[in-house]
Amino acid sequence: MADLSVNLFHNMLKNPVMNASGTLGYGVEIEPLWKVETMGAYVTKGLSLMPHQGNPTPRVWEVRWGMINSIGLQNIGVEAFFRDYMPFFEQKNMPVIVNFFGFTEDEYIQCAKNIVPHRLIIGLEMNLSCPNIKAGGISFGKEPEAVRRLIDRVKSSTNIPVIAKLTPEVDNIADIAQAAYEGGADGLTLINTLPGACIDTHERAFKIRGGMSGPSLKPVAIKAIYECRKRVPIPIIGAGGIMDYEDCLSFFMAGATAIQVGTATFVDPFAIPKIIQDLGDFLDKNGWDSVIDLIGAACT
Amino acid sequence: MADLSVNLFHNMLKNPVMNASGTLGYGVEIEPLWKVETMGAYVTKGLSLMPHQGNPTPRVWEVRWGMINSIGLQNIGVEAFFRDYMPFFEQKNMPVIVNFFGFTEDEYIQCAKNIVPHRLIIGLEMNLSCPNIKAGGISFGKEPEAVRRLIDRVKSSTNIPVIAKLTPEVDNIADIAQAAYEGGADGLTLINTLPGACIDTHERAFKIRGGMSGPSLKPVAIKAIYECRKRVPIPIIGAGGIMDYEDCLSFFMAGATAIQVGTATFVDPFAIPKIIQDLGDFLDKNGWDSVIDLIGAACT
Amino acid sequence: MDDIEAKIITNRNIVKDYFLLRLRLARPLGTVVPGQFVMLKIPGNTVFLRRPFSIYDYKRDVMSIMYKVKGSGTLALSNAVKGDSTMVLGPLGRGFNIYNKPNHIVVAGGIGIAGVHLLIKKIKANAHVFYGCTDEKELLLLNDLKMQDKYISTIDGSYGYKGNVIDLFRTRLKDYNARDTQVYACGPEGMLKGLKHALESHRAPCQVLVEERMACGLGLCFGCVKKTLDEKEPYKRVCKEGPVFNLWQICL
Amino acid sequence: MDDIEAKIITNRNIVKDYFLLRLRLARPLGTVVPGQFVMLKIPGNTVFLRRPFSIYDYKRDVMSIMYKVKGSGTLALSNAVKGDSTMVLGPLGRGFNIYNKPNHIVVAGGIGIAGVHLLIKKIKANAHVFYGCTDEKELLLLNDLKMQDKYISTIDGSYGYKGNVIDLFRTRLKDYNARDTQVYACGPEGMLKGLKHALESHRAPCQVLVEERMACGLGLCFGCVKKTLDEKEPYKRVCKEGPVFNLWQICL
Ligand SMILES: Cc1cc2nc3c(=O)[nH]c(=O)nc-3n(C[C@H](O)[C@H](O)[C@H](O)COP(=O)(O)OP(=O)(O)OC[C@H]3O[C@@H](n4cnc5c(N)ncnc54)[C@H](O)[C@@H]3O)c2cc1C
Ligand SMILES: Cc1cc2nc3c(=O)[nH]c(=O)nc-3n(C[C@H](O)[C@H](O)[C@H](O)COP(=O)(O)OP(=O)(O)OC[C@H]3O[C@@H](n4cnc5c(N)ncnc54)[C@H](O)[C@@H]3O)c2cc1C
Ligand SMILES: Cc1cc2nc3c(=O)[nH]c(=O)nc-3n(C[C@H](O)[C@H](O)[C@H](O)COP(=O)(O)O)c2cc1C
Ligand SMILES: Cc1cc2nc3c(=O)[nH]c(=O)nc-3n(C[C@H](O)[C@H](O)[C@H](O)COP(=O)(O)O)c2cc1C
Ligand code: FES
Ligand code: FES
Repeated sequence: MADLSVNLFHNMLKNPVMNASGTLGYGVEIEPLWKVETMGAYVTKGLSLMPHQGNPTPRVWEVRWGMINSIGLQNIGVEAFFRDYMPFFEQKNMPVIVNFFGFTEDEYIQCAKNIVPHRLIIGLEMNLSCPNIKAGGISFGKEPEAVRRLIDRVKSSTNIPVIAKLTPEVDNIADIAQAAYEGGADGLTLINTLPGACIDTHERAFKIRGGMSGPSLKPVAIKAIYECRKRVPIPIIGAGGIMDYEDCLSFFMAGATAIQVGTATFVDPFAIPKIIQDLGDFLDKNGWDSVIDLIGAACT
Repeated sequence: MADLSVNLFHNMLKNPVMNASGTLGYGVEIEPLWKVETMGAYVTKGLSLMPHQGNPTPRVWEVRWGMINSIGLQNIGVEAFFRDYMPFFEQKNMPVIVNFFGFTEDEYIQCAKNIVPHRLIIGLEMNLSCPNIKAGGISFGKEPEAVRRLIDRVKSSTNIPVIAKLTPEVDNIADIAQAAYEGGADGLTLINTLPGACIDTHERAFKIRGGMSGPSLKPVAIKAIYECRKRVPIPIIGAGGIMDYEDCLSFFMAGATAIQVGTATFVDPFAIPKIIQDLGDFLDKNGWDSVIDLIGAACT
Repeated sequence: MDDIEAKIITNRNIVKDYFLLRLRLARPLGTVVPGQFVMLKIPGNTVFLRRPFSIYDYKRDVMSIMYKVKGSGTLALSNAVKGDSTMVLGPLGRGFNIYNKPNHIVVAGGIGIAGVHLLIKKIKANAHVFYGCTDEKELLLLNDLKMQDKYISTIDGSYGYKGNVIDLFRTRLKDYNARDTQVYACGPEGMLKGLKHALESHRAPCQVLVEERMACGLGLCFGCVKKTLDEKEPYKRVCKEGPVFNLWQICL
Repeated sequence: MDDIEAKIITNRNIVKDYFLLRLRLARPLGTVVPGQFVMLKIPGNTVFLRRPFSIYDYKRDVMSIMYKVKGSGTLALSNAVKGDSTMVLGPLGRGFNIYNKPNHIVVAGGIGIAGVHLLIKKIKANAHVFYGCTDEKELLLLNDLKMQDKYISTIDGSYGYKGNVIDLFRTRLKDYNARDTQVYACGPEGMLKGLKHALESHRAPCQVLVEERMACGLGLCFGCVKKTLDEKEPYKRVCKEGPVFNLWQICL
């Protein structure tokens, strides 16, 4: 049996497959179908210092071979998460990556501070696609200097490894990756949704503006991983349009150490356990000892 | 019969449908299937001052619900185009938009100068996705100030209306649109391909890095049109993933005055004539007098 | 709850845009509460996300849904034929709570009948059904349903009361004592609003089945929310906390 | 040239990954030159772009192609069944020029036989065919072909010459006078390279059918180019200026 385990920030994960933030609820909802500990780690829904209501509906819209969401970051807040859901992961001894965001720099810092180190929390994933209300709503993740400073401040506020999750809607994602690295980021998650919009031609109205996810994103994600890996020496978690284990292979070969599956779970609720199973089978069948050997295999 | 004609830079086009640059060769190749004058205007393959060889193969790669190309701007040069192909359009009395590019600012300027005004040439479409070799290969279309200056210089070199064709790989496309407008652009084409990459997992190698086109692009294009239309008062030509007349409706309703069809022609060589036919039928069936009434119908 | 392979037995056009789809499931569904739904994969490869449909009827390994063609997904579904394969995820969500009351009133409009069909079947002896549709032809949607009392309205007046079902309901409302009555409803947003208005002073307890666009159907994405009067977390997931809500707790 | 609706008559597995697809066309194809190809829509909705295939055989409204399963497109094609609908765009490109020479040598490797099948059928009385494949079983790909002389190589030596077809060809080359000979070839890049090398001093005229990934097949996208020795515009479109090129004018 090939070895699926990967080392992330000095934690051995039993496999390199996680859910993408915001696509597996609070972790408990999927349990009637499969056990959350099937994955190497669970990534929380985006959490903030205070609870957030989120946007009115429609919040999801199908596009050709993908979807657009505009959930608006509804969440119960970081405190309630720890109170209501952390015991569930403790009981399972399940590694958790906490995805978090803020609408101001201070909210990010305060939120990071409120996440007390815990043996199961292996990383803080900063959602940098969030709009900065003090800067006119432009997202934090677009300006290298702002990214460097924000991550630097977050790093000073926590001992937990910090993962910068980048938006693809930028001039040059490697510049942002470098700024994140200079700010002290321990890893990157590439990529968040790609902003898009959709019109209902019958109603003659915009139906949704939000983030596009699903298979359409994959080429953009692969390019981002390729370019950032050349630029910075920190581990990359890949995300964007992964539907099956073959997609994973592309992400590993492009240089990802671990991957996240989002939208695929909506299409097939068993997508994640299937991917883990198929990945192991593939390695066995093709004589690979470990998934680690795949990482960066296409980058020579 | 509903009126399909639209006015673009004081030219009446018999309909608002064109090919996207680089997806209908030099205009003559499609003739065995349908007459190029079926369209409102023909957009040339990207032309440059001097002929260009283009990239080695593979130049095209299928991705889920789209494709990536890396043609590398192969073309015979602007001079040869006028000598070899302009008579064909003259004979047909067919409006032409000349798509052009350069690898330096001076190349753009010189190329624009070499395109002598001609009654059939209704616009110069500047491909701003081209890498600026003097600026380390970063594309011209990413930095507002550079866009403003380049377009300003091009405008001083020609009397033909100038259309800026923008890349979606930017922080904020409306900022670029505004810079183009300030530089004097008479119109915008939104959008060019979205950069992406693809791995062949069997060969464990990157197969192609290039521009993604096809349906995946549509939400990104619709968003771009929406945001640019709010910012600048010049006409927008929409492109990106249009496969059928319903897609066109979205583009018009988002604010496009005309649209371009690219990749769809590869999937169905009759996509363009079908779209024109279906668009007319739709207007008739739904009691619209003119396609103009659709423009911006979703932007209230 | 499970994700179950299924094959189409029949996909029958009942009237106009309405279809009845019967599926043979590879495994039984588990206990179904009226009002629960499934996420159905649309056969073929043109539709990306699954679509939610109420469980119209269910017995052992045969499940049916009744649907109306609205957009691309239901259109593609209407083209599926006998033998086509699909996947059925369910039963999902919280269905109707059937309390022991003398009067069970069911109010449904149009395709909303699909959401209360199983409920009516269960409480048939006590069911007072108010059903509104466009015209006489759509009465075919009531199919073989048995019930105690049936009140019909049609928009064009071709059968029963001429007008909408809420106006018809209003004419009868005084017959029911709020304390002895439980109202169940399913239909378009406008109908539910009208119902709320109609019951404003009467205040009978009322459960409504609401619809919202869904991505997962499992409570994972928070895409399908309905706004409620809950101050702490107003947006509740239709697929998880719903699709049946207390009429007096949601914003309409 | 036209884009023609077609229905699958048969889609038969010949041996291993090789299939023969027969299509009934809604309209006839027009004049076909051996070596020309079609852009075929893959039935089902999972494959986006069309795929290029040589016209293997053609008579009135029946056209066939022989294909090998290589990736997602040909895999999906192999799952298509009788009655499935598709579209056929063609005939495309420039086929072989058949000159009046005493010796017509055809060199083909593997699925390359599909590209020269119609050619061999046309010149059968004069065709000296060199065919290389993996093993005896693949000889089924030669099907019912009639020809003057047949020289076979198999990699595993299970039939004919053991080794590759170019080595076999070399053993015979001295029998043919360059001036009286026309060589035609179709096969993998490596085979064409070997052929060029083998003919280096002999210098018989040679036409080769080359393959390249395509998007449009019509000369619109410049995606399918082959590098040639032309200095002004080295990259020529396989779909338009090809797929048949003069061996001595292309870079291999
Ligand atoms: C819990 C639940 C139970 C349902 N039960 C049934 C049922 O038994 N029979 C039935 O015919 N329909 C039912 N629906 C509605 C059904 O899911 C939608 O009509 C269907 O998803 C539309 O898909 P489409 O691709 O055809 O439409 P789209 O092209 O996606 O949209 C077309 C139109 O349908 C509307 N629409 C899309 N999705 C929904 C949705 N989830 N809810 C309400 N409106 C929507 C859109 O606003 C749009 O106007 C139910 C919905 C929910 C949430
Ligand atoms: C003019 C022409 C005629 C052809 N005639 C035939 C024929 O008669 N029978 C036949 O089986 N095949 C023929 N081919 C090759 C056939 O088009 C490819 O095998 C097919 O497109 C592969 O598609 P896929 O989706 O299965 O593979 P993909 O998943 O796209 O790729 C799988 C593998 O196939 C290779 N490949 C993909 N496209 C091509 C291509 N166009 N040419 C060469 N290799 C390719 C890739 O490099 C890759 O290794 C022809 C190609 C051309 C250009
Ligand atoms: C419904 C939904 C909600 C999401 N919520 C978040 C979030 O809260 N924080 C975040 O960083 N990313 C969020 N994302 C982005 C995903 O984590 C992921 O980066 C993106 O969807 C691309 O992966 P996919 O194509 O596999 O879905 C969300 C995506 C979806 C579809
Ligand atoms: C093969 C190919 C070649 C292209 N060449 C050019 C070009 O020379 N100049 C340019 O501005 N855009 C070029 N484009 C971009 C298209 O004009 C268009 O903007 C893009 O493909 C999006 O539209 P689509 O999705 O309809 O194809 C090319 C696109 C393709 C697919
Ligand atoms: S549809 Fe995803 S939470 Fe309800
Ligand atoms: S495939 Fe498009 S030019 Fe040949």
